[in-house]
Amino acid sequence: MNDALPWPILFLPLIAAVLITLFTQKRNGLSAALSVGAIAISFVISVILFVNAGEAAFESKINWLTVGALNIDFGMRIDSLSLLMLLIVTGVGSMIHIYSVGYMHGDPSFSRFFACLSFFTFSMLGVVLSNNFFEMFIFWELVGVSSYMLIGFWYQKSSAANAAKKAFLTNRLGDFGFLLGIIMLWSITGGLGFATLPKPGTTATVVGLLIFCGAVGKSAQFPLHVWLPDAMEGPTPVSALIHAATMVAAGVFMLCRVFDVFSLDALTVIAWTGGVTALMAALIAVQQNDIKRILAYSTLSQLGYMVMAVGLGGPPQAMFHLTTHAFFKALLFLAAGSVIHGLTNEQDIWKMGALKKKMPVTFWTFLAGTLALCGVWPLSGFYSKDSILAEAFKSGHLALFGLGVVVAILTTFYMFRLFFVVFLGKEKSQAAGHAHESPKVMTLPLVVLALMSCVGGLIGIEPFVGKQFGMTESHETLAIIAPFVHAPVAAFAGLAAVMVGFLAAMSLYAKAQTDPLPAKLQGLAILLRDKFYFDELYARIIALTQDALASVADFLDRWIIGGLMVRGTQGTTELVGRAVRFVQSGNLQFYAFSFAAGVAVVLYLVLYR
Amino acid sequence: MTAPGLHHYLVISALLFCLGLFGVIVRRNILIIYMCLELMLNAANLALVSFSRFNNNLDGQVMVFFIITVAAAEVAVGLALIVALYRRRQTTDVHDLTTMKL
Amino acid sequence: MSPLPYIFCLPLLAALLIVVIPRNYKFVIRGISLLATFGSLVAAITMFCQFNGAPIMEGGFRFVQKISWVESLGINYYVGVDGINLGLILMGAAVAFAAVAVSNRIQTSEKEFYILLMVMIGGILGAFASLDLFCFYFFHELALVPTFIMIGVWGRGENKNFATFQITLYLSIGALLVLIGLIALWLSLPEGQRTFDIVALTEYFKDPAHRMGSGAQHLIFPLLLFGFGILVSLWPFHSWAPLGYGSAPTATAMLHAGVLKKFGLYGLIRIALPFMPDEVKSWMHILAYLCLGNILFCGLVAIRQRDLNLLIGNSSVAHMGFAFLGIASVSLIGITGTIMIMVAHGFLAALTFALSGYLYEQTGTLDMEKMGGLLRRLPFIGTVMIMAMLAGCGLPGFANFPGEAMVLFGSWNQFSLITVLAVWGALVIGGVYMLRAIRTIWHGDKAQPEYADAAGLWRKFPYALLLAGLLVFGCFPRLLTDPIKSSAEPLVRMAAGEGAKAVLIAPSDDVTTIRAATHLSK
Amino acid sequence: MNALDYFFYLFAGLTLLCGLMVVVNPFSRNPVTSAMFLVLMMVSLSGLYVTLHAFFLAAVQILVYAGAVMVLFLFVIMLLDLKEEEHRKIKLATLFLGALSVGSIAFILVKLLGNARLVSDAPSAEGSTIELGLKLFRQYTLPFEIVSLLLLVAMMGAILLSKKEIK
Repeated sequence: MNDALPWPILFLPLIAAVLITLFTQKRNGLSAALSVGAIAISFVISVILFVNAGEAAFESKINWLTVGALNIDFGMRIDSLSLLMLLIVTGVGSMIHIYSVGYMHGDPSFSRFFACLSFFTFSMLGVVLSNNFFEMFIFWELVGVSSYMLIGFWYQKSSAANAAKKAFLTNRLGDFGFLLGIIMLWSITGGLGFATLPKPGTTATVVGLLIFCGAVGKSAQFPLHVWLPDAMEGPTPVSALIHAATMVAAGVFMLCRVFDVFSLDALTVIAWTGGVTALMAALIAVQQNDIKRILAYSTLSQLGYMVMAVGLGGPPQAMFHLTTHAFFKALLFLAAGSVIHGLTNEQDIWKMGALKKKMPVTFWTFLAGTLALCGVWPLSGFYSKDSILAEAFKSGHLALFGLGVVVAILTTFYMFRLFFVVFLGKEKSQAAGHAHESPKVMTLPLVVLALMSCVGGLIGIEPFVGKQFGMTESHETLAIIAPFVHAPVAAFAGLAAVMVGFLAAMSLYAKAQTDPLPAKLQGLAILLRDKFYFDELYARIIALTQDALASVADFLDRWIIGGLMVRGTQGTTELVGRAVRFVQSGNLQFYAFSFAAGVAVVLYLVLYR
Repeated sequence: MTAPGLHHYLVISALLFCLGLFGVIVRRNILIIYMCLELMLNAANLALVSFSRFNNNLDGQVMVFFIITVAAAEVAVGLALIVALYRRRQTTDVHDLTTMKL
Repeated sequence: MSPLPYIFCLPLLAALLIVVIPRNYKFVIRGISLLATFGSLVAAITMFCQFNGAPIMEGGFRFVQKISWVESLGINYYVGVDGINLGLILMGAAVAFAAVAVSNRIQTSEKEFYILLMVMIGGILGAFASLDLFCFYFFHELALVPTFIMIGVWGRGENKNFATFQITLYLSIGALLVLIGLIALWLSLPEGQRTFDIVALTEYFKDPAHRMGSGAQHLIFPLLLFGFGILVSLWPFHSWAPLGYGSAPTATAMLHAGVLKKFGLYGLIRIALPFMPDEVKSWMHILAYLCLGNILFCGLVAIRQRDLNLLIGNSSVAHMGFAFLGIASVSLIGITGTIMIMVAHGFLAALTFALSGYLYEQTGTLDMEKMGGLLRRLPFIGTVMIMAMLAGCGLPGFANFPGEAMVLFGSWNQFSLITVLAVWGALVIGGVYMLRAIRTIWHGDKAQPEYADAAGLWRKFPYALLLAGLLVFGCFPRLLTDPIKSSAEPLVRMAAGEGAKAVLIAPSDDVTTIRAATHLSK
Repeated sequence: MNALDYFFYLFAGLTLLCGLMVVVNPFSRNPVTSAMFLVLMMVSLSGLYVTLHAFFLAAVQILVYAGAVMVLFLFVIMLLDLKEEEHRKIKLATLFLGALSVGSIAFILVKLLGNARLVSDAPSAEGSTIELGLKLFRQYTLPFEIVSLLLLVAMMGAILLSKKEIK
């Protein structure tokens, strides 16, 4: 019975999406019910699976394509890693589906939104459940397309359309590396399953790094991170679902899933990429003024943390942080959504203020999420971040450990900057004046997620995942104070970072009406606000390579091939024709002369040569 | 001056032929061109007769006989053409008669 | 009677029937052509379903029919189906039906248009079904000539005449080269075995004793390669394709880009590769570089295009690059990938040209800058076109993806650098120009006047049919790959010559070959 | 070198001179003078035939060629009453090219024929009328009949061509 269960989990959302697009376009209520129902049932089934999941990980697969030595299966693989990810995707997903029923109320293409959401859930579950590289690549691309459709949901807005295109193309760049990695892996080992390992050596590192490219594209790591902030053009539930909880986590999940493919120096590259992304994103977030962009950069930096964790050889820590991050980041985004909803689509934090009284539920849940994110002691964020810092400290990567602590400080700084400016202080615009609390259907998920982010650190996610990766040490001490016992340095460093960040933010922003930071550090502030000019840099690179090359090709095509070869032949034949016509001039003497000349030449050739 | 052998006659006929050809190329009056044609024909006759004389059979001379009759027929038709041409174009200059359509 | 002869005889009979009908019975003419193509579509589907059950004749062909025509030369009407042309015929019939259904917008002299269309459809399907070199070539010419006439008379756009002139010149030269090649092939056979029958030829060339003289091979192979190359718009000879399709009427563009262009590839796989193995080895590197030109060069050109049809034309030339890469890899996986791409690209090109025809008819222009924000006005056509364009840039779930994946997997061992560039071409360059097209045409906030979307089930059916074709073979590629694999294997074994073992299995040399071999034998 | 040989050089020189006069007519542009020189050339040619013992042909040459053909020429010239051609400038290019090509042909032929030596150097054929007639009517009767037909056709052609212009 067990191995038949994952199939409905995967295909229910797809069926819902197909039904909505084909039949219930007009009836909003029905399509919402279909979509939410599908993901809710999937969530229930995954809970059942989680409850009676035995030790053994099992697979059930059918053969999708087999030609010569290439045989690709289409199968489901259930083990603790994918079970955890299932729970996150379906759990948080259901919360967000319920939330968006309220949020998207009144939108003209309401049912199309739910169709896209269900399709996204289907492809995300596909990534989670797939059992070989090729199948994962298929769902990888489907996730890319569904994020394209969701970001570009309000396609009338040209900024949203551009953001969608940018997101999809950047993902395609990542997929380019990913597909190459798969082909190389297949050509070396002949198989596509996760268990096939290339012989250690330079090719193994190259394969590992190419597969890492896929994760870089999807989880918006350093070189390919430009699309995530622009992806905020999509509706807020989309940002919450895709760009906080699930899709960006797919990259980290994939790294954990194929962990043993990476050779040691590949892991160091991964760790450093994660670290650099975390630092850079945290720095940029300090100077952003759009509430969703701040959260987007904070996601980027937390993802950097997770990738660093994987790079340091700790998939369990990475998955632990991924889980807790999914809860509180989804919570923060939804709370931000309800703030935006309350202030009728106002996203600039300097136009908000003193929302504490007007939106109490949102205020408290937002506070819980912020504390969890910064890593305040009893909440889940502390445990997961601390386990990463402990791993860094234990494995001797002191530079990365230091970087982690700096990022922790910056995280607390920009989160409390956001918190003070939005919820405390004075109203900074009349819109903030008559803000109203969001309806029940939106605040309920907030509360549930707030609960999860508070208690998430203690429900032993790390050991659950750990046993798949050979983590064995048992916890005698009470879970709540375990970190202080095992890795005191990391724990206290984390807490100190939180305190420093909090004090700095309070001193600067508690009473601030405008942003004091640009005054203090002019040049750096502008640099941070403009996101290190990556977008302009990439635009120029693309203009230089792609467009220049394209125009050269177009020129070549139009003139050389089109002009030279085609018109050339046409031109030469015409020329020859005109030349020959000249000979038939009708001049008798000319004929006689050519006749005589001909005879002379023939005679000479015949007689004298 | 040696007794005239075959090659003497052949040289004479070659020269006569080239004279005729030169005439055809250079002269502009169609009648003169026509005369030069006759010149070339006679050159050929001379060669034939000298060959028949030195190869000791009379075929050459019969050939010349036929050539003369053909030449006569040719002149008749040719001159008729020239007359018709002149009547239509009032000129016998070759440079004016460059189009096929009269 | 096996369904095969119905498939290509019905359109030809319809053509004859329409000749009789007076000009002004427009509805009757259109009805007959729809009926005929629908009949051939049904026959094609039944044949596809019955394929596994059907009895296997010699050479692995089924539904075989053989009537001798000219004994002295060894020409006979010989039709049959095996894995390779099964998918092609099904796709051809579907595209034909969609083309007829879509061409209700032709106003001027419908009678001649439908006669030519029917002849073209009959020619295409006959060409793919025939197993005799002479019929093979005869049906191809039967389909080629109406293409020129249709583009010349019913074409559109200002450089229509130049396009017609160019496409006629190019394709006639290509067809001529092929003809010379085929005759040279026929002559190179020893006196007794002179026949046009493909099955007999494959049998004959199978045993190494009958290996064709290297001199003859040296002459015939380039002829066939470049002749078929021109017909399929291989890179340096591709400039006729985008221009020709740009100014062709919708039905002709669909049929030619979708189906007739595959004739060249089918010919290469069926005739050129297996009969001349040692020539294959020396020419395949050149072909690989040329198809790289196809993929990258035409991809980049497509990025710069403003006209939608030119963009689609260039992208279809780029797709042909993949098909050639699969052939250049001379491995079972590569060639199965090529045949898969041929079928998938047939549906795709037909669908995109049909939609662009609809757009042209509604908006009156194909210049992408003038369009924008059309999705609001044309939701159905918009969604179908976006799905078609995403299929164009190799999105999984559509039939192009498995085809391209197999080609890339197959060609990795032979030309790893070229495969890297091909993957770049497929994923990135394809993505760029398709998404740029979607962005400029469908998204954005440009105010557009009221356009009539394809209302009613009947109007939507052709597009839905082609999209269904893409999706079915995209999600269940085994429907196509199993038959293809079983009939392509002997051809690839012949084409690969001595090194059959390693090439066939395709992954790299060391332990994996043995392990993979056990895979195969299991 | 007996007396007859001198006659050869005399007639040969005369023929070439008259031929040249026909072509390059220094005296006057009038075609009649060229026609007259052509007649002279015909006569000297028949003299050459005599030195070749082709007596019948010599006679025929004078009778038919000089007599009939040249008369026809003169007749046509008079019919067209050509005035002095207005003096068009001689195009040097054609003159030069013509001279060049004909000169090269002449050079080649003369050089070649100059040293053509016969195997048996004994000239012996007698071209009297009897042998010629016998050969004509025995061996060549068919060509003889065909030639007569040819003459008939020529006559009809000439008549038809020179009929009054039919509009």
